[in-house]
Amino acid sequence: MKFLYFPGCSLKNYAKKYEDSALAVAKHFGIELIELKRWNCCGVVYSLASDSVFHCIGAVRDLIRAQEQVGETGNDKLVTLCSMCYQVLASVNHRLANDPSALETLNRFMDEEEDYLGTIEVTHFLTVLRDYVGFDKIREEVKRELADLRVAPYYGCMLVRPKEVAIDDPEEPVILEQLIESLGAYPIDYPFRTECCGSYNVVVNKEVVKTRVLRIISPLFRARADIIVTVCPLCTFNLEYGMKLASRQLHGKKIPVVYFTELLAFALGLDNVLDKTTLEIFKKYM
Amino acid sequence: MLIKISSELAKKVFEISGQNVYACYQCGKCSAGCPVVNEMDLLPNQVIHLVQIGDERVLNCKAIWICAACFTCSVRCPRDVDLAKVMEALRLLTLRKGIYKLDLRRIENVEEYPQIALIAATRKYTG
Amino acid sequence: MKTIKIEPISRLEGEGQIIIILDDDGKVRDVFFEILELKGFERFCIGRPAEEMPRIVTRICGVCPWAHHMAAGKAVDAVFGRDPTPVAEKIRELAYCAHIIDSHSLHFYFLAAPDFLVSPEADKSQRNVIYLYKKHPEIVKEIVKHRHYVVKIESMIGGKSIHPVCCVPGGVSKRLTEDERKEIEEMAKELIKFSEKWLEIWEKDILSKYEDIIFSKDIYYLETYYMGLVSPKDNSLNFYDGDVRVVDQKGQEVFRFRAHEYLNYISERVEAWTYTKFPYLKPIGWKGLVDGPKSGIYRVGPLARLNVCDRISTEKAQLAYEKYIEAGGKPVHFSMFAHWARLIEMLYASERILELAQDEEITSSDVINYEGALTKFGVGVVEAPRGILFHHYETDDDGMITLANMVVPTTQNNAAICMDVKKSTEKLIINGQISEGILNRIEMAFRAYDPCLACSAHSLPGRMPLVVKVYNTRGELIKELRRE
Amino acid sequence: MKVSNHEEFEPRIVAFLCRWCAYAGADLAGVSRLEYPPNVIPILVPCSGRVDPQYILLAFKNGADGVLIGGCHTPNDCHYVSGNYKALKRYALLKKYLEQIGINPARVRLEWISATEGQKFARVIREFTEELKKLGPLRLR
Amino acid sequence: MPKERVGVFVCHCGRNIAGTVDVKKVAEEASKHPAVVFATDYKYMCSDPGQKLIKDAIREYKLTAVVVAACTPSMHEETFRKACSEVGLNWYKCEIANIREQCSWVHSEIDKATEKAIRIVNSTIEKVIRNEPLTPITVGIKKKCLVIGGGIAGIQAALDVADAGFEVILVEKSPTIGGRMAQLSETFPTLDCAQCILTPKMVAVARHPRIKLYTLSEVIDVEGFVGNFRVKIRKKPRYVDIDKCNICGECEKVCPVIVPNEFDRGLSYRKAIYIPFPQAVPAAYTIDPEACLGLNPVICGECIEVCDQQAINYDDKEEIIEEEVGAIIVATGYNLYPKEKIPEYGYGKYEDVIDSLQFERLLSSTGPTRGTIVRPSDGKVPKRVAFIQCVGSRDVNHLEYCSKICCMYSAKHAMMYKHLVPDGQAYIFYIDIRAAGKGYEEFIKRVQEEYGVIYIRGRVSKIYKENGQLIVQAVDTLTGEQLEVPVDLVVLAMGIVPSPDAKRLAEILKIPVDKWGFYQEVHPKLRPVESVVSGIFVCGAAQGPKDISETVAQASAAASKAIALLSKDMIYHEPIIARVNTDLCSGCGVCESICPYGAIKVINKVAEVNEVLCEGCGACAAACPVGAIQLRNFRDDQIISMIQAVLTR
Amino acid sequence: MSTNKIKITIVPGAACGGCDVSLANLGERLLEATELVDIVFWPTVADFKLEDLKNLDHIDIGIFIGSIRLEKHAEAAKILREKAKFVVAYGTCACYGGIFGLGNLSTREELLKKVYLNTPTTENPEEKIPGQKVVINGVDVTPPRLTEWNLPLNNIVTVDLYVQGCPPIEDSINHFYEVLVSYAKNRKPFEKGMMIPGAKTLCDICPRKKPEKIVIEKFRRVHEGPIDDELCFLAQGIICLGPITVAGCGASCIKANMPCRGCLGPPADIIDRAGKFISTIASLVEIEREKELSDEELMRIVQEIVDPVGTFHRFTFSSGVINKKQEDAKK
Repeated sequence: MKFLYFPGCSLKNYAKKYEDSALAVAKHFGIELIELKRWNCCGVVYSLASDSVFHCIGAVRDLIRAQEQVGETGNDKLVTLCSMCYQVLASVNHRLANDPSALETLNRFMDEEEDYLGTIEVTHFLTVLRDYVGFDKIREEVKRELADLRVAPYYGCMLVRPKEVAIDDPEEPVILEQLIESLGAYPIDYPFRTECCGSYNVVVNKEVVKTRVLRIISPLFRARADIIVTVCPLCTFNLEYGMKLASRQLHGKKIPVVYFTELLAFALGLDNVLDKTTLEIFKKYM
Repeated sequence: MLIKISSELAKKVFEISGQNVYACYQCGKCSAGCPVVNEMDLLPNQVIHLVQIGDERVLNCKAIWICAACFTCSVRCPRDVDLAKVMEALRLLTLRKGIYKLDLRRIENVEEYPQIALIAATRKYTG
Repeated sequence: MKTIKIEPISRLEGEGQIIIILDDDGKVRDVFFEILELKGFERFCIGRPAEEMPRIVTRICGVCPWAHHMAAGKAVDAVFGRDPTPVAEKIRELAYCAHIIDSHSLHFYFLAAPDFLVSPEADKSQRNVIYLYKKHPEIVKEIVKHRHYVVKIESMIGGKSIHPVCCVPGGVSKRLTEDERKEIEEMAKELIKFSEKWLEIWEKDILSKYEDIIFSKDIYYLETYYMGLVSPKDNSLNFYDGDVRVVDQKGQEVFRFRAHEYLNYISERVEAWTYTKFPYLKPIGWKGLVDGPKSGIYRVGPLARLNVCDRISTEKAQLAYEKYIEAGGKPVHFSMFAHWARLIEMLYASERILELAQDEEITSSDVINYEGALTKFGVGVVEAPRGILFHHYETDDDGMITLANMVVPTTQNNAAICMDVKKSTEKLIINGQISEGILNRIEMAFRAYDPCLACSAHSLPGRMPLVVKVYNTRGELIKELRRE
Repeated sequence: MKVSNHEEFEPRIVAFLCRWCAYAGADLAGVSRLEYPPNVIPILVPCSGRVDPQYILLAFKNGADGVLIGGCHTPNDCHYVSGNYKALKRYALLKKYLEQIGINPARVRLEWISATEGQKFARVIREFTEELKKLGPLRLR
Repeated sequence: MPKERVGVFVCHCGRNIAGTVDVKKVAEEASKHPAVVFATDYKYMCSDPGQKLIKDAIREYKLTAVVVAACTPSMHEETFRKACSEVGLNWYKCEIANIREQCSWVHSEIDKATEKAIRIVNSTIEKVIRNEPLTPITVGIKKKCLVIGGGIAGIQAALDVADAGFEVILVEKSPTIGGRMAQLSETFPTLDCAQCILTPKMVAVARHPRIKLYTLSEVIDVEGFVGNFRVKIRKKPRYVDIDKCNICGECEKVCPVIVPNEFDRGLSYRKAIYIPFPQAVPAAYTIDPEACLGLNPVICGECIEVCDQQAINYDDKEEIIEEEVGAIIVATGYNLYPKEKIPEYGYGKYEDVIDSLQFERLLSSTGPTRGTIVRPSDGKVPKRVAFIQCVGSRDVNHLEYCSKICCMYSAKHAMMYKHLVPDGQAYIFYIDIRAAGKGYEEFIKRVQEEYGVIYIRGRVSKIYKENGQLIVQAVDTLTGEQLEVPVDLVVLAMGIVPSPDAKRLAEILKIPVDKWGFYQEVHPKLRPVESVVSGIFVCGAAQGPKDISETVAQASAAASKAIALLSKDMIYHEPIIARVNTDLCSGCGVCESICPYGAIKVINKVAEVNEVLCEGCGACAAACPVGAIQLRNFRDDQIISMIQAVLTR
Repeated sequence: MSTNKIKITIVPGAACGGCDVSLANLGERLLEATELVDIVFWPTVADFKLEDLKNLDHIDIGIFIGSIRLEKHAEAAKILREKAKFVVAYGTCACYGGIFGLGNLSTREELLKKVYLNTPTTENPEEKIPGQKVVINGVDVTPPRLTEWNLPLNNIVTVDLYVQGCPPIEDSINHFYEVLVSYAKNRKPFEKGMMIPGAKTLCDICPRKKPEKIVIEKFRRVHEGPIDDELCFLAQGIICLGPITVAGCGASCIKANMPCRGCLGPPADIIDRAGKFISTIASLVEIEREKELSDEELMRIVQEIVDPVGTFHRFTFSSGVINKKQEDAKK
């Protein structure tokens, strides 16, 4: 099974381990993620202004890149890992699907490009795992006993909102829980798994992030969470950064944060793709 | 003060966001669920109300810059007002004048942030 | 210069007239056989649903509606990418054989028979079916009875004998019941007897009597190419399906192709003086209204069919065919042999109906194949009573017609008819002297081709009143001849 | 006939108005003194479902440039349960037919106008008259 | 047809018409019509002298038809027709040409308005000369009423109709009548005990000589028309003979099967043989065939063995009962919007988030807790209770409408809670308070002032559990603060939706429902209890959310409409209906298929119109492929001549 | 021959020949009635000179076959009207314009261009189009010009009797035969304008079963899956013109399991067959689910029907209220 794959900038530096682990996991299940030959920044945040289409250009170029390469996979799917990228690409795609005039404007504007036909389907690696690998299959492949591992799934915003692009129920998503269960670990139910981490406020207003992170993780201590799994580089950064900012309030307590793909890689025994810090986190389950 | 019904402001917001703020009946569900409301000087429903009555002071509030576009309000609104889009429109009313809310040169330890955070912030706080 | 206008004629595409232009010496300079009307099917079929075509194009011709129905039916089978079920093919062929008998018999018994049976020299008021009826009511009653058999078979399958409705993409609309089958079987046996009887009459009574006309190389004789359908396996006569075969003046096969390739072989010329085009063999080319191997003009119809086929698959018809070849050689260029060919074809068709009616599968209910994908292109071909017929359709993605083209028999014989008419007039108009006999001769030239209705449907009055008007160069009427 | 000039051309509109909604809406426009162009002549019918597409063709044949059918709002305003739906469906098919025979389907208009929508009635007439002026006269050949 | 003699009367309406329309010219032009023998204008046609003018002209000129060009027909059509009929002209031979509302009042250019008026008058002349003189249709009435639904609405309607002397068939789908009201504790604003005021009425139903009660029954087919409906009722087996059962309860004791009790909305359990509640009517046990082990295959027969009365019969069979009635009252009640549809409020996953009817059961002295307030999860008395209003209601993603009664019952809930748990704290989260009813506002004020219930203005965003504690995430829009309120129990005031059977029943009855499935009344103000099908009336929450007092009032209103109908010996029906030309009709069945009233039947290849069922919409006439069915006085030939008159001049 | 015989003349317009064959079939029967009928002029075969027709002094019944597509058809029709006591429009083309009426969806010029310039077999480098003036050897051999539009007979002259059918068969022709014979026997004038065989439509004689409610949920074309041969076509979503077609054909197509395409034409009261049938068919679409569907969705389903004009007006476009393609500006 082959899919086109859009990494996005974070996956190439800050969140390199997210990509490494994901690619290894994909490969393990016989999935080839073919990185787009040329890609550019998706735009990072989806512009909510509907009077202008030009904020969509970055994303549309990436979609055209994907369109050029669909022949290599035989399907129209474009897989993302970073949930920001997912939301931007999917939202742009959704908008263009519902606003032919916007699509026309963009196609006209980008006259040196081939026209975007609107046929690319943007999807997330989690969806691929659910729909093309299957949690049962994952359960069969698990190499490590993780029964004692208490995992707090953290969705953040971008995979589950807005409704139009949500990969699962916006209020009651289950996909991460199902994945965690399939690994034999215990998913913790807590109220804030889809609540915002503070996002880009971190740059201008650290307080917001600090408060948010404190709130999000507060039930996790009592729930004895061992780790938090995330789907987004920014969430990961904010959770870790927030815990650092709030170290006084937390009395230095911390909960390690890993990408879901790292947890998967670990469960599958793909230790060689995990970096030292991560392996350190999982050490007691080895 | 004079209340401007069908305010110019609401019209501008509509133009930018496609959202009709008059659909809002001020139930407050947005404010109840907003994760960052503690940092805001106005509740989200108050932001809308100010737009409804055409009070331009709303352009100078902090709340619209705190909003992180997490869409919690948007998915729960009983009147289908996409408040995230309204917030964006209000930000753009400032940004499109060339007034930016971020100068990366002044950010301390800029190197410790991942790109995703910096670019996102740039997108939201500059034009 | 004189102009002679004869206005009766073919109704295939409407009405026709013949214009004969004599030069000042009274020699025939030019003959124009004009079709005077146009309905524009090629245009107004556009935008119609393809599956409705078999029901629409029957109206091109009310004399051979089945031919158009079948050709269209086969073309839309192809458009929808469906092969008809074997049962459907058999039912279609059965009905179609009935139609061949219907059309041929209308032509032969009501038109040709009075001519030949009563005598061409007889008073014109006697050369008609009414006179025949008075004289030999039993003969006419028998003809009427047997014609009703074929009309009945047509109606059973097609709903109506004129403008049938049974062809749907992939098959036929209705199965045949056992009762119907039995009835057809019995009727077929009668038809065989009847056909044999008339062949006998032809061979014994008519042939010898009219040798001069039938075997004349002067007038009713053209050396053209011939085109017709043959069964791919054994080159036997086939009305419903097969390969298109073209033979030359010597009877040698020159082309053989499938219906969908017809564009490579057929082109049509347009002349502004007639609404009918002039088809010719594309690879040979258009040389004007002349015969011979250099000219792409070809003939279709009974004569052509028996020239392109090598044999007939049924026993009795094969014997008759052998006699025919013996008499006329192969190929037969005598236009008048067409009447004989028709009688042989009727016998074959009757035998074929019996074969099909005795086929166990014929009453199966598997009459439509719904499988297949829209191809948007289809060409259907059948042998119409008067010759080979092509229907060509193209559609859009919804199966709505975007292109419709039909190449019809009388059109294909158009050039030959013109030449035959010219030949007969040249022979018969000497120094501008126009004898009354010319009208008969022209009429006979026509009848050989049976150009659809004009010649066949005048059975009731039994005569073909022709008027020849001779004009001088100023267009003034100088002589009028009338045969009533 | 000189009619192509837009200033001179006054389209003729026949309006079939259902008794319970559109006709009452037109009455309300009157009661509210909402002025609209006099190009429209109303014909009262019990229900938009009574309107036979033949009437519309006949109206065109007799010189109408436009035909309006006014009925009750879907889904549930129809006094006769579902006459408005009958009108809607016939209108949809008639439009396709008109297109095929070369008459601009915009010359037939179906509007749901409730008894309280005097404003809407006036607006529809104004718009329709304007639109027909742009389309020019329907000269049947 | 003798030649028509038409009189045309053009009204000035003071200056209302004459100010914009040249009325003299209109009359003059009308007089040119070959059928017109008299045309005049007058200042006020509707005045006495105006009417006299018409009457005199009818006599003097032997008029056979009259056109009055004046205001809209809805204004004075009746006036003028009456005037005409007083001098012997048929009611339908007078038509109004509306040259005021649709002409003089909306145009200002006199030329054009006059021109238009002339065309309108001409087309009206064309119509009236083709009008047939008609007389109303009469038909007899079955003096019996069917009431569907045995809640308070159905009970009240049944009693009213029966008391008026008519037979009533009351059909209820569950084993007992009583409906939702039987589940309630006290009622606002008087705090009457719901059962105390309801049970006497239930008993009255049971004892009423003119009420025939079918429980466990449903209407499966209705044919016919006003005054003459034929109804089929499916009566499901109860397996217990209601005449023999003395509700001793022995059967219940031995029954081994336990299932959730729907009457208590799952807060308690019942047996497979059970009585919904002690005061049930009919007072008899019933077997739940889904749960019972004894029915098929027979593996248990405990109850039969202990029943001294031999009231239990496993072989009880379904029956189809046919009844003929003159009127039908539909009162099928309501349901609550499922709380599972609001995931942010707990998706139905927190046991202590309950709906309002569950809370009623907790409050009820006959309820699962005998009237003590404990929470479902652990049986503890909740000390902090949040009542959340508008759940599902007023929400474009759920129910757009206001469910109307939640403000009041939430206040009542809070008050009752404070009665029972005086030291508890009640919060009511609201958007705004809708207390428009007699004594309602006072009730709310009492709840706030005397009981100290805290009203927080702001819609709740989310309910979650943190560390075992339920937290209501809300806002106080008045203080401008976000709130996280820890509570022990949450009561959701779920929106009201029609009962699930309403739609199916609507199809059987051929009455329309609105977008949400509530029965549609003919006119919300003027004909609020009538459905579009004459003879079928609607009442109660099936027609729209309403409280008990409104329901009872509406039920009585529906009953009185039914009584008024049943009291007549004959009913009169508008004669402008469809008629079939049997020479043309070939029975294609198109009219029968599309008639919204089921008024047409094809019999022996010819359509027949039931004159009483036909309401005269004319949809059949437009659809008939051959013009065989025509609407009287709106025939094709009439409308076509009108079109021609409108366009040609 | 007895002078009491009625004199019949048959004049052709634009036709396919099917009517002639059907008349010929009638002729077979007429053989037995030759004492009553004298066919003095059979235009199909006779020299179709207008003068000849003019020269006839007395015709009892003038039968016109085919539509008007040439100028001389119109002239012939007028002469026929002058000469004949009764004019009969024989066959659907004469009655309604017939299938050639679909040609009115294009102008005459478009028709000619299509046929003589734009078919795949045509080779016409000089772009010769028949109808243009042609003089060869000094002789004008221009074929007669087509009329601008195809028209039914009654657009030219008053018609006394209509014999519908393409071609007339069964009841239709039997009835005509009876009328002819009875007129020949007792010379009783027949009722003018009468349609043969009357006003009832095919539904009256249709053997198929009809459900209580005919509901069209989806339009089906005849090739789209099996057709129940006992159930009403409309109830299967297949357009059948039976309800709007006079019953004179014995439901022959329907019995062959094919829906009626309306060749006999509509009953007399129909003003515009397509307009009327649009009303009928659209009314039946999704009757049970109207309120569940949005207006747009409902309109979309109705508009899925293909080719309304070619289906509803296949044989009658020339006699429709609007019987020619219009050139109304788009937009």
